[in-house]
Amino acid sequence: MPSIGSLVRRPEVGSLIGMIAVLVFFSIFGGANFMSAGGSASWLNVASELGIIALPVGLLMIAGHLDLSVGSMIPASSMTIAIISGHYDLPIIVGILAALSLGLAVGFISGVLVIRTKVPSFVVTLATLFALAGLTLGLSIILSGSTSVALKSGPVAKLVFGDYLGGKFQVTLFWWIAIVLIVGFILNFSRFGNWILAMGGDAVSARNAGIPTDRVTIALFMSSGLCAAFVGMSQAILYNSAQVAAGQSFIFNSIIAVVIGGVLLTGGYGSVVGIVLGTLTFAIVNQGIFYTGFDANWASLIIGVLLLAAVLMNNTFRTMALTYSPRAKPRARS
Amino acid sequence: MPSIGSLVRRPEVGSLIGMIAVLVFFSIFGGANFMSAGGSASWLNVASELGIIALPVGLLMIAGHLDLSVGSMIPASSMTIAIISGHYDLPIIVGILAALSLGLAVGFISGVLVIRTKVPSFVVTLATLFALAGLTLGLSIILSGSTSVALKSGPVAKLVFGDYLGGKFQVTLFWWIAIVLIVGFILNFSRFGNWILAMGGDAVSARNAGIPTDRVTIALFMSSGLCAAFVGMSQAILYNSAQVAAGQSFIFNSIIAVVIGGVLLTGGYGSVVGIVLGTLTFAIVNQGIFYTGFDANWASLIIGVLLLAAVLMNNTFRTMALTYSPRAKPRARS
Amino acid sequence: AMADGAKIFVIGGKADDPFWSKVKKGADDAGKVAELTGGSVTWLGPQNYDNLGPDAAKLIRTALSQKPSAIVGPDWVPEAMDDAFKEVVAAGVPLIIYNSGGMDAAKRLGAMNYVGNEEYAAGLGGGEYFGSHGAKNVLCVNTLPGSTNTEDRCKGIADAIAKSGGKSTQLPLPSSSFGNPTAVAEAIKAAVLKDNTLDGLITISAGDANSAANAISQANVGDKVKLASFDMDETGLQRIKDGTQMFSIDQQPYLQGYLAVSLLNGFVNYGLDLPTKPVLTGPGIVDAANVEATLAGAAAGAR
Amino acid sequence: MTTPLLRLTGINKSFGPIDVLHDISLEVNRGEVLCLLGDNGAGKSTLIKILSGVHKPTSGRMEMDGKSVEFGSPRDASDHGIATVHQFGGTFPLMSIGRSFFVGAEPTRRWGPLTIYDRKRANEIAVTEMRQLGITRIDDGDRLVGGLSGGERQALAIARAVHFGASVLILDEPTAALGVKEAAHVLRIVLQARRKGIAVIFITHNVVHALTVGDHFAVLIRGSKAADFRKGEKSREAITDLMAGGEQMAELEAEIERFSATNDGHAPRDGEHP
Amino acid sequence: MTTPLLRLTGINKSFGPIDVLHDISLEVNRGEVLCLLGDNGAGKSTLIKILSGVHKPTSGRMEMDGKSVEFGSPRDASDHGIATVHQFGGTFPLMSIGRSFFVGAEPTRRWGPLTIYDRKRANEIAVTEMRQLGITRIDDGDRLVGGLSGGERQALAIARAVHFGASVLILDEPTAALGVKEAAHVLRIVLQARRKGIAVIFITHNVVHALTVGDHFAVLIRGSKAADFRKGEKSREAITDLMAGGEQMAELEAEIERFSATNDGHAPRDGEHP
Ligand SMILES: Nc1ncnc2c1ncn2[C@@H]1O[C@H](COP(=O)(O)OP(=O)(O)OP(=O)(O)O)[C@@H](O)[C@H]1O
Ligand SMILES: Nc1ncnc2c1ncn2[C@@H]1O[C@H](COP(=O)(O)OP(=O)(O)OP(=O)(O)O)[C@@H](O)[C@H]1O
Ligand SMILES: [Mg+2]
Ligand SMILES: [Mg+2]
Repeated sequence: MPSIGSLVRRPEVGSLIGMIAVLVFFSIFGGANFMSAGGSASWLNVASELGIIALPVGLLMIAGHLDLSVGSMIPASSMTIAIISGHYDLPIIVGILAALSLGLAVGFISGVLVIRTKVPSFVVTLATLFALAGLTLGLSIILSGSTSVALKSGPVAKLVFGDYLGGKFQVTLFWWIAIVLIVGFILNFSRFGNWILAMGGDAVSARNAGIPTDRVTIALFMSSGLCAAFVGMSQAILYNSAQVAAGQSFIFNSIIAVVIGGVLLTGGYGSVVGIVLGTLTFAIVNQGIFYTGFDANWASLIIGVLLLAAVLMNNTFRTMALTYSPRAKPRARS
Repeated sequence: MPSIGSLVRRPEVGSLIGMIAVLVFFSIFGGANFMSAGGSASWLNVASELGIIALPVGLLMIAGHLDLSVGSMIPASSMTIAIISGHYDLPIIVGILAALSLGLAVGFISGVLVIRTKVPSFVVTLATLFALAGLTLGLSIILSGSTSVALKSGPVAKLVFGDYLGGKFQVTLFWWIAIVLIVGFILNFSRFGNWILAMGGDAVSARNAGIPTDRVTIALFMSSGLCAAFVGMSQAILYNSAQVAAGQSFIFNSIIAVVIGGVLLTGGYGSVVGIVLGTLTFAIVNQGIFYTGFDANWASLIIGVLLLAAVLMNNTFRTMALTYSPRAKPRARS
Repeated sequence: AMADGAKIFVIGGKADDPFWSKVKKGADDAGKVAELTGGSVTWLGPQNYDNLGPDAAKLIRTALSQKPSAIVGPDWVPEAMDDAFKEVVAAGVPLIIYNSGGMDAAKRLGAMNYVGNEEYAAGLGGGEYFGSHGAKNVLCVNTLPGSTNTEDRCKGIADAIAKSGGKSTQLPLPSSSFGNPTAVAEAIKAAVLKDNTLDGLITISAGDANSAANAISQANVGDKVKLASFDMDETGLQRIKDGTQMFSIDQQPYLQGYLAVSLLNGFVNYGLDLPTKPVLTGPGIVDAANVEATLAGAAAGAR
Repeated sequence: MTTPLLRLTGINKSFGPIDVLHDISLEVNRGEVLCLLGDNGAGKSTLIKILSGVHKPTSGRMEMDGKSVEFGSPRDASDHGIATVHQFGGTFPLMSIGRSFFVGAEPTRRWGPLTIYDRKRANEIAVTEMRQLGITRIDDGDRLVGGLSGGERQALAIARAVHFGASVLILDEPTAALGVKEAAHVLRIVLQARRKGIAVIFITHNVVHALTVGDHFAVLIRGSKAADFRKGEKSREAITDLMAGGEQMAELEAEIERFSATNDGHAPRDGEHP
Repeated sequence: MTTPLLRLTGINKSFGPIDVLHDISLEVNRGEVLCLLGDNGAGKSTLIKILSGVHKPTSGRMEMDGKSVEFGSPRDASDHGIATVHQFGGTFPLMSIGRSFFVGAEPTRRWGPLTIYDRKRANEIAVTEMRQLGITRIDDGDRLVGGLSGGERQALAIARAVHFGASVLILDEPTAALGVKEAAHVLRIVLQARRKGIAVIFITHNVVHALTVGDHFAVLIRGSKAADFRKGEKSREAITDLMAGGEQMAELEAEIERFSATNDGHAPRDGEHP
């Protein structure tokens, strides 16, 4: 029996209000183009790539972990497919599988390091971030002699991973939707999802309650490695080339999207709907500014202020959800 | 009565061993140049600037906070002095004071936001990082029409903030030493230092114990703002120019240096000696590679591996310190 | 108010990049003319260079979705960006390629014209200047290794020097040094101390040249290692004037933005088209001979 | 006598250089409450963590129903029918009561081809089991645990263990933070479980609670088993001394009495404190 | 009668929409122990958090020595001579015993022109005060708190409060996690403090502990003061019922007894449980 009262207490409401606010704002200042098919494609495409990474990063955050290594996972996987299927001309499927396997492998290593060493994942993945960036640069130069490699992929690979539908919408959009559904199912309807929430709430109690926390942790890191590798791989196919660059933008952007989406930085709380809304909000702000007459110089300022506003709003709604008591009486314990 | 046993249990030992290891390594592979005056200056200069920022960032981490905003504080303060004393030709002292005041102001804002909103400082300072970067860019273009401004400073300012002693050693080295002594005194010998440790251990208990946690938090953020502003300001004087796009690497570098130095990412534990050792270790690795015959492409890989090794070693020594019991008996409770 | 004039979209570099801020200033200044006739100029730049090709392709599509009158864009990573440019042309929107790609790219894509020079060509120009002034071993300092444009600059230097019998190596700096002038300076110093046959040194940006100047004076090799830079700022120009820097490679970024926008504004409003193709803005060399005039422009933020 | 449900033989446990448990042998029978007593730091929690699969013993042997077992993880232990309420934690502030109750053992149902978490059933069971413990204020399993009082949370953890305690129920100081009524409910639940034939291991520092429910007592002193006796075999004073780590409490109690008597009002009756 | 040391009049406290305390009036006298009793969630901790400056009352008046006071922070309260051991936490695992003991009130000494933290003195005092509480195993103030057992940590927090409790000492369930001996030491300390003329506020769920030390009892039920009486004015059974939130415990106790009696051994003597 969902009433308005109980809806308002849904933690996602904060993120929803935020997204609607920026959407209305940019619809007004961005003119008709912003909401046209082409305009929507512009922020949806950005959202789809960020969103594919934000989802597993969000799950990790709910489970109490961070993954900074996605920042170098993307160039590492693009370079992998470009070197294998571009430089060495092997079939594209080999490159795709190699890139995705690399993602799984890096995630596996991060996960094992986190559970074995008990070092905070922030530090562990900071180390893998640097190590992987160094490896990508060094190996690319050794193998291909260059830091930028071209990749020609056949029509099938293009269609599946790197094409525009209607000339505008990247196919990654559909991948994103698929992953949203999968992750949403996992978090809300599967036992695994309950384990993730419990681990973020209290890792020791979760282990004591019989949750195989080690396996869950490794699985989560592998999924974030896989998704980052997927984005890198599909970018290489879409743009017919790959470059080495030690990227920091996806690191913070994915965290920002997830936090705007109402996930608690310290773990134990969050929702897939929220992450999707946070990703959309971030993408709208990031791209919307180009549709307005504002000077793009102020983009960072707007993102910073937005982040703070979003987090404050989420906090309010989370507190509401926490103090929710089914009796409408004013006294707590009546 | 310091015995070898009790020395080994000093938590700084891990960091010391780490520093000696990289020093020996690069002395062997870096040849005579590395340990010459010029070579030492090379990593000492880098260490001094990083160290000036790492010290307050380390104090913050001990108190349970992170400050990512140092990354845009540095360009903000260099642009401030360059625009005021370079573009508008006001006396250099005005620029210096304005730059340092800006640092204090930004730190104050971060601190107030953290204590008022109770949002994790990672998120708050991520927001100030973006907001300040946007402000710096936007205002620089409005005020000076450029993102890079030249600055001519007089001999006194040069001598005090931006010069090389013996043609090699930056004066920031002496500032660093001074700040090390001050911060070391604060952490080890002052009541304030005890408060910082207590806050990081358990913020609620610390407040209940009568510590003015709000004031301490604000003071710590202001000191990290001030130190970052100091580095930005002295870089502008040293290099006679300021650029908007600078400083972002200090975000992770300062955290890495502090963590290598044995400070617990989650707060409550750390030492100034450790932070200094961590800073030196990081600087040696970051610069040492250029003295070796190795391909500089691998620098990031080495930094990543080093970080992980250092943290593991620190964990070991921290555990030793924790299980330290003055009786040498094997039974815990005899 | 913007209904009838020329709505011109300019794709360019990062907003806080000193080089691109000059291009933007040129575009904005030309935009003032467009505004007089009810037009507008909108600048689209990526937030960083991590993902240059894909990000720029997205910006082109972002521009196209706003029903522009004309688009200006650089062809940094042809593999990644050409499809997007072709969509622009297919949609009947006038296109000018500028800054990189060259006339080849403009022809291939069906663009009206090309304004600017190429990173590689600029590198060649610098390499030739070094060669003709007797440099045999030049270090190219790359603080953004892995980015196509900076790699091209260093490659141009190396290829041109090789022709005159010298050699050039690249010094790639890790991302943990980016934006930290001291780390850059000290790394350069190390490299200079390590290889005492170096006689030339060039940085990929004006800011890095400030670090390099400090490195050279610290290492005490000022009389042997000649400093040069891609692009320039006031501090660098001052060094050229004082004789502590040999030259800067100038591609007159202001003109790239200014000319490209002006050309398109004229075309959209009045059907004007220039027979000169391509319109080259560089590479020019700024050295002691012409530094005075350049300084004046730099003070205004245009050079 | 029949084989005990659970038998420990010669269990040792060290954390690095620190020996915490020393050669513990113990038997736990069906339908009996074993009270594990001992001073602070005696090793009680460590011992039950071994029984619940959190720690592995450094050496020693564990048997269930006469068969040797080894628990690699808490999950192994719960698969053997051992349910534990640990001394601290055990609930998840930001999860709903239903989810928190079933963490690690979620009920599922079919939904088309998929197996999904059965929220409705989980909530119902959780609320019902909480009622059994006298927590009648809670009627909505979707409420977040963070909104409950400390005592209510403790009750949630106990309700969970009772629900899953197929053959062994371990409670580590379950009543420490509870009010008198809630504590009484817990004692009642323990006795109910015993009646159902479940073996209960009950840790407490409260002599009265121990005497109320215990059939069988084991006392740890500094990691070694100092005593092992059945109900009625020792006097309350002897038990109190053992719980105090083997020291004579009489002197301390006399001192307290002296202090207490200096004021007006009557001193507590003999033998009831502390 | 003389003016009470501490007088509360009409204290209310709400957290947002939730009313936790309702019109509480209370007096605390020098040299007396006030036992604050009540069910889980009754509001005891909230009330003492107001007294110790952690929370501000929504409305109401606080007086010390007849003068109206307001505490803006815990520091204000401790400057007025109020020392508190809160229910949870209070120690810092990664700090040394000496530093942890003196957090927020560090002893200093001159060192040349500088005032520095006096480590030696801090360690000495901390170790001595712990001894007073019966913790004799600890003789090095440089040891880290993280290496202590739960009971030892609780003792450290209590020792600290005793040391700084100039005029009022507040203990929120100090004995909950303690063994019988340690608990007895705490009771002794409480009585010693009372003899020194300190006013003590003591929260507990243990009837025996309450009766041992209390001169004066106040019972909270659902945030309101339900009873306020002196030692000897009410029977133990009545007090137990009040502690259970005003419900009749007799029925529950009878049920437990029934369960307990079905086994061999003797049931606990009347009136002692739970
Ligand atoms: N993980 C660990 N590492 C090192 N020492 C430990 C660890 N866990 C427990 N100990 C030590 O083992 C001893 C026994 O601890 P345990 O928690 O079992 O005591 P307990 O009997 O449950 O005490 P309490 O009644 O206070 O709960 C203590 O000295 C404690 O410090
Ligand atoms: N910061 C807060 N925000 C909202 N509600 C709170 C807060 N602190 C306490 N409460 C509520 O106030 C009520 C009283 O809590 P309090 O901790 O004072 O109880 P208590 O009497 O100390 O109980 P216990 O014996 O379990 O320690 C509870 O319902 C609790 O949920
Ligand atoms: Mg225990
Ligand atoms: Mg309480």
